[in-house]
Amino acid sequence: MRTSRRATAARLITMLSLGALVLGPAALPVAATDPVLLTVGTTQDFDSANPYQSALVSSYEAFQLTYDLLVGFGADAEPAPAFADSWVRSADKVTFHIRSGMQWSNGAPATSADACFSWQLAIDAHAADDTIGLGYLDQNLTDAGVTKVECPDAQTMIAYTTDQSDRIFQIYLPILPKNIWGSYDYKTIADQSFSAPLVGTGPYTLAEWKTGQYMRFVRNPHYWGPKGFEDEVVLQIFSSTDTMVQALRSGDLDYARGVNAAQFGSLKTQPGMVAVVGGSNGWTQLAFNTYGTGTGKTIKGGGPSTKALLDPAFRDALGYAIDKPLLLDRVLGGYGDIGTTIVPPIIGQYHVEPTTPRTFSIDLAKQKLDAAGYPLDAKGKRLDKEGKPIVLRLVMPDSDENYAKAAEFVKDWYGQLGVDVQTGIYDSGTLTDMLLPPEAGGKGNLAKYDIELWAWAGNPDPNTLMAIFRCDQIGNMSDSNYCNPAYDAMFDEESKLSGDARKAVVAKMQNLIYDEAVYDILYYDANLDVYRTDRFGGWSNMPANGQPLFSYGTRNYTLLTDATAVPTPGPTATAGPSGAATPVPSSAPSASPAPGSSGDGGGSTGIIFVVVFAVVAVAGVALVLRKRSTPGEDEE
Amino acid sequence: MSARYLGQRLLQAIVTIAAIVLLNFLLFRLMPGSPERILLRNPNLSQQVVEATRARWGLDKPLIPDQLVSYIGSTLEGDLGYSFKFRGQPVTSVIADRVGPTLLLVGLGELISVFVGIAIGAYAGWRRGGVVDRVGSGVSLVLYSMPYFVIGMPLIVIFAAGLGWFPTSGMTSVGGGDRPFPDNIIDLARHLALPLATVSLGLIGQYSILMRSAIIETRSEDYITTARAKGLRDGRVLRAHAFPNAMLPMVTLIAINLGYVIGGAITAEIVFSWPGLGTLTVTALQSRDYPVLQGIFLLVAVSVVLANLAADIIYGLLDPRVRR
Amino acid sequence: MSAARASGAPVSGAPVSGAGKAGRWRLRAAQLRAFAARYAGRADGMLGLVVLVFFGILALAPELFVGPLETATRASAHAFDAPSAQHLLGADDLGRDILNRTVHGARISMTIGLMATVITLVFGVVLGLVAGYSGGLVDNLLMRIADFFLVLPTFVLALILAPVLIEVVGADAEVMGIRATLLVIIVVIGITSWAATARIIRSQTLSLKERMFVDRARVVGVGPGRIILRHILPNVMNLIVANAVLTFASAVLTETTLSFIGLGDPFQPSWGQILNGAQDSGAAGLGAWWVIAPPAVSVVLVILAFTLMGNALDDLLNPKSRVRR
Amino acid sequence: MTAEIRGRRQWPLPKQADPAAPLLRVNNLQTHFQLGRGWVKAVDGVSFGLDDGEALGLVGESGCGKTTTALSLVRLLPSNGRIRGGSVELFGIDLVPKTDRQLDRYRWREISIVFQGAMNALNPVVQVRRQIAEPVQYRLNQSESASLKRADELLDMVGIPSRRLGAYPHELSGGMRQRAMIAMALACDPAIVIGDEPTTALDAMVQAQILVLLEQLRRDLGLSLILITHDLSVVAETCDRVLVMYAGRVAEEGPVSRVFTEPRHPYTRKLLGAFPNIRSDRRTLETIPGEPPDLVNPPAGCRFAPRCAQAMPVCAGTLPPEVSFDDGVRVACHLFGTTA
Repeated sequence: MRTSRRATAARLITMLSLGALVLGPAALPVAATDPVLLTVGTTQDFDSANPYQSALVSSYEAFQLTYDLLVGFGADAEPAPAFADSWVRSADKVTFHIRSGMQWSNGAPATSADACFSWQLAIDAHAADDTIGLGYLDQNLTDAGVTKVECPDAQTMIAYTTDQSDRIFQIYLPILPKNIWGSYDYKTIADQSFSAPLVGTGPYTLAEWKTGQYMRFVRNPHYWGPKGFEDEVVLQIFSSTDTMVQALRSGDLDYARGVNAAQFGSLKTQPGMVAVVGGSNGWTQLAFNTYGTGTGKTIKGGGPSTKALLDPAFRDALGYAIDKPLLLDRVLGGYGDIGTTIVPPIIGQYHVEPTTPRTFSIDLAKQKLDAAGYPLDAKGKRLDKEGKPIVLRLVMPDSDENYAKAAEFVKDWYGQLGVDVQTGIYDSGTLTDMLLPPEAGGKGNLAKYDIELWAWAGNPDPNTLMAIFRCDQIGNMSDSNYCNPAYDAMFDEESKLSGDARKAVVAKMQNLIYDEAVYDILYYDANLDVYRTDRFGGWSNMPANGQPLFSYGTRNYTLLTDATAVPTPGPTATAGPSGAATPVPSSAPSASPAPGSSGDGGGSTGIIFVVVFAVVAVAGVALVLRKRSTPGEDEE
Repeated sequence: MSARYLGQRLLQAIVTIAAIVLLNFLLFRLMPGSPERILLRNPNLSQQVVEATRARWGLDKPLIPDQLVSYIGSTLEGDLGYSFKFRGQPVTSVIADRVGPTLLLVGLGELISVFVGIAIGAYAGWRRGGVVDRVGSGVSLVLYSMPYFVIGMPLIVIFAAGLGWFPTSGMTSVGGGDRPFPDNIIDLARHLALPLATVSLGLIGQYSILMRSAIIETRSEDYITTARAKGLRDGRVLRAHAFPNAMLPMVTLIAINLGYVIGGAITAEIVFSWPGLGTLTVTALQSRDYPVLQGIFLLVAVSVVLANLAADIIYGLLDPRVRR
Repeated sequence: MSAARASGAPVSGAPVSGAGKAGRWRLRAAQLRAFAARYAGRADGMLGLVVLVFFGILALAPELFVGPLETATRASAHAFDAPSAQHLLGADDLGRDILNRTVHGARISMTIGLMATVITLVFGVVLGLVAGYSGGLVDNLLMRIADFFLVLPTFVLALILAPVLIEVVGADAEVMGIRATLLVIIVVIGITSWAATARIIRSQTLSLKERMFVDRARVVGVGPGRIILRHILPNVMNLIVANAVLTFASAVLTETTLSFIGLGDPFQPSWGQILNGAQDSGAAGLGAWWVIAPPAVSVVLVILAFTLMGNALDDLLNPKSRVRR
Repeated sequence: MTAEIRGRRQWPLPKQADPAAPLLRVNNLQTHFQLGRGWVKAVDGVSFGLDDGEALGLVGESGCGKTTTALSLVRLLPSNGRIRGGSVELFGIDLVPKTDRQLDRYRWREISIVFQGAMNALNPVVQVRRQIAEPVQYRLNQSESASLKRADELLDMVGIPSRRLGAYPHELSGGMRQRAMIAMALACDPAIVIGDEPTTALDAMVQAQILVLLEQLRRDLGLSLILITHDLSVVAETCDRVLVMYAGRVAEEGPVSRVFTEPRHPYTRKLLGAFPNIRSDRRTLETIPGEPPDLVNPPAGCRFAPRCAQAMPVCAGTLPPEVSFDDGVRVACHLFGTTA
């Protein structure tokens, strides 16, 4: 039990020296041979290093760095040479020419056999009525109508298709090295316990993955394409946008994905930083529970709380009560686009605005409700055709605060119409279950929701998002339980078409869903990205209305240049703190004392506040304790 | 310490762990939502795929006995299944990755605060009403009343965002831990400083309050008067007589406290993006990663039980009265 | 000691139930007055009381002071407006007045704290009384269960229980104006903290059970339920009060932490929820300290106030006040 | 006598000691306690002396200040206690003005204490022999092994079998613990041992054994003893002189033989009178009617006056002076004031 004085002293010294170590040299000496790092921050944790088990954008980014697709994406998201450097379209097939002399990151030659193997996996799975892993990737091939692949020689791959669609050039299927992956069938690869070998033809290869921390990629020495300035790419995960933004400000990060509107606003005025609003291929919607529409089915003791929800006129009227510009401004800080049709504007060639748009007017909404046969009662509550006051249950997931913010507005606006709204926030698991009708194993009899507030994001092809409204998606992806055979027919039709013919049908489908008001799309979300220009140049948005990274393909990674060596072109010319002589990231915060002017003032006031509070609190308690310890009650 | 005392504690610990394992199983089967649905929120899934997925994850079998039996069996083997969120990774490896950082943070935090908190508390209680007591106990009470994240947020605002002395988050500088020797330690220390300060400050508050009252209680004991009468130096009386006795309740309290400490560390980790069990818990909770949550709960609960067992044993070693 | 003698309060454990009903009330009133006088002598307890009364008044009628709760639609300022004459504590990311939300948060945080305390006490007291009074197998079983709950990492358990319970009650349910998400937090706190109370009550019950007046009642043929209610409960009341105040402090702390992690309800913002919003919107990094400081300071003050009060009460009321969390 | 006993000391006298001075001389000691409502005058003007090898009994009702008087010698007072006047001269050195640090020199080495209730007075988590060795090691700067050896000798001396050497307090019986306590008090070979009701908590049989032991040690070691007790019979058996205290003041002091056979102060008489059989239960002491006075505002005159059957008008207003008699008895009572 005895602790010697010397031991105590030794402990103290250890602690002090640790402290000195911590506070000591802020700037670490960096060896000249250190690799050049591009550091990219995201708040989305990666889910898998196996492409077939990836569901998140961040993981897509990760696997696309390692693997090539057969056809990649160009500067404007157009099909561009990748594993295949050219192709020829004919009536029932596409002939791809595989890049010659290409090597895997381990030095083995990459040939058409690898491409055939990779696509064949998906064809096999489809033939067995199965999917690989999560089933996101292989479905691309099915959607494109690919039935068979052949590789007559090392540089040629022929894919046979059932239709002429362009979707075959947007297939998110990584081309895997057959000599390594070839020993596994698709079932093994699909297994969650499968540990994917990391050899690819992409520009960088995954070298290290620390869950919850980062993925580190090193340059693939055998990459066929242009070489980016960075030797290594680090995708760093942050648990909050706040810490990510601070890392960006301090120079620890070169690129931050998905900051919030307020942060975006404060960063975009910073010299040396570029803030990009990238349109997202998705939206946030109000999905009305229209169960029974098109099928006539009802659920005993369940289903939507009022038949009014099945009435397009009712839903249409509600649409006039949503002030979308205001919503966009208050919830997304004005970044993003006002929501209308089911194909997001980022898919520019297919998106159309509705022909008969709804504009915000509470009065008009009231009139339309009155006209559609939903009168007010004496208490000012809107009645349905059965004479029952309409109370709508609005459900949303707890994954993002914005849902609840948007819901507040909706509740308020519907309330002005005499329609009461009850809100419920659920974890996504509970919520998903809640959206399923009993025939699909849903436990809730669809009785717990009338309107769902959630979001979707899709692939470059509009079909992924448009499929949500198909009848056969009820019990699966559909969250409105909407069914319309006419819509399904149009879907089947446009899937086989390409070019303007397809655009025309897609436009009709967008208008149909808009007019039916199955969904009220509140806004198209925006990706707010910010990057620094002091170390890397050559940033460009891909496509032009997107952002440099986390977009289609990973092309921009290969185009980055050394910003400290050459004057940075364009609007970023003013960038770059002069002190940055070394191109290597220094964790030294002294290199750039960054917080913005507003943040600075607020920060120091904050410090004063905290200090004052601490002093007052401590003084108060000290006073109390002093009084308390008057002698007398001490011992007796 | 007698074998009987030890055996009794051991048995108690084993029964508790068994109960935890059972509770763990039941709790997670009660959880709402079906994991395959969340994971497969995917446009083009057929019902067969969903079924196949359920089968793959063993969710199609009856709860009892099949799922229970296989659960207990695999738990005993240390196989906790595969993470839903981090696909392709076994739960044990996902958790193992995060145990280190949390252990570092919570362990060092405990160590520092046990020393500092107990020192402050002991001194404050010993010199009740003195300057150290008034200031130290005031600060301690305020710290005790602060949730960890309330301690952490101003630290970030002042020392990271404001003064820029420390990084705001993470455990290593962006780019990972493959720096040469002294640099990686320095880098780690700089990242560790603020989260560690947060956890330590929170704990120091608790421990010094507890220790203060333990010492005050001890101080009025007769054997302290005896020690004083012996003409021993004040410090010796404190160290040799008051302190060992006041430590007895502290040992138990520190062990019982471990559960709370981990809870608090979760919020500290979130504030600082510390890649430990806390952030993992929240990630897993958000993606309903049951196997990982299950693993974390099991790990934490068992650690607390073992810590209590250790406390009982230490108590037995410290207090001769229990040895019989 | 001398104070106790001077005030004429009965020396420990005198049978309160001995006198007639009126007599008992008179005795109670006298005890209460004496107790109030002693409490007033405790500077720390009084400081706690003042703070508590302040927040209590805010919580009772927030509308009176700051008008109705500012929601996204009713936001009166612009995003991250700094403190000004119009908005004394500035505004958050949606332009909602922080003063308004902090004052309303008082109501929500304290209601949750109160309800959680009630649940904790009901469970803890009932089980503690039953265990202590019945002894034997029942006692053993209940205390093993309590031990189990004491050992469980309550916070992790709370994280897991919350979604389970939400499923049971449904997220849009409301009880007494409290939304289901918050009810869940209340229940979770209750479930995970009753054990400590039960232990304290049990040990006091055990010692009371052996007292003369309980024996006397038992001999006369009074049933166990009645003995517990009429003879034991009044005598553990002081313990319950002291324990309640300390439980309240930890309930507010737990609520704040759970809400901060994201288990709160954005439609009924407690202080923890406001802080969660601040964390999500990156207020700290934007230098918007005014979003963080008011709810944070409020939480700390309230917990501090309850802790000070609880300690004072514990010293005054608990016959064997000892070291505890 | 003086020289002989001091010559036996193993350890030197304090440097400032006057070899010719009496062992202990307490003059007009005033020890008060601060309470919210004022100062409690627990000891208010007590004087007495103690010679080498002498045993002095301190008796009186509980709360009369006898323990405070004894503890004031080495100032072992609670934090709210102060010595507000008087002197405590040990070997002619006044201990009252000494700082705590300086006083440590005298504690245990010169004046040690056998506390009442050894269970609480011994540290429960430290082996008894280590507790005994502690003052030897830290006060006399002996090595740990030498200290432990000394402790073992002492334990042997007080009759604790050697197989119990490693015992912790709770492993010993009440009598054993008290013996250990005595051994501890003797560790530094002190000049004075104060016994603070050393036998109160023990049963009669063990009490007798302990008293025999104390008496024997006193003879063998030439100790000077101050014995605080309720129990007049103990005083009668063990002590040379007795000091009767009432409400913080000396009522009567003198050789046991004189005071017990011819009590002069009415309080002493009551005390002894209430004591029909000298071996009777000490609880009979409390049968004196009335209660001791409030020591915050004590009566202006004789403090016993309100309870005294022989009280005179002067008793209520004037403090009785102490009157010494030829037989060595000193009394503070107006009944004898005139003869002085």
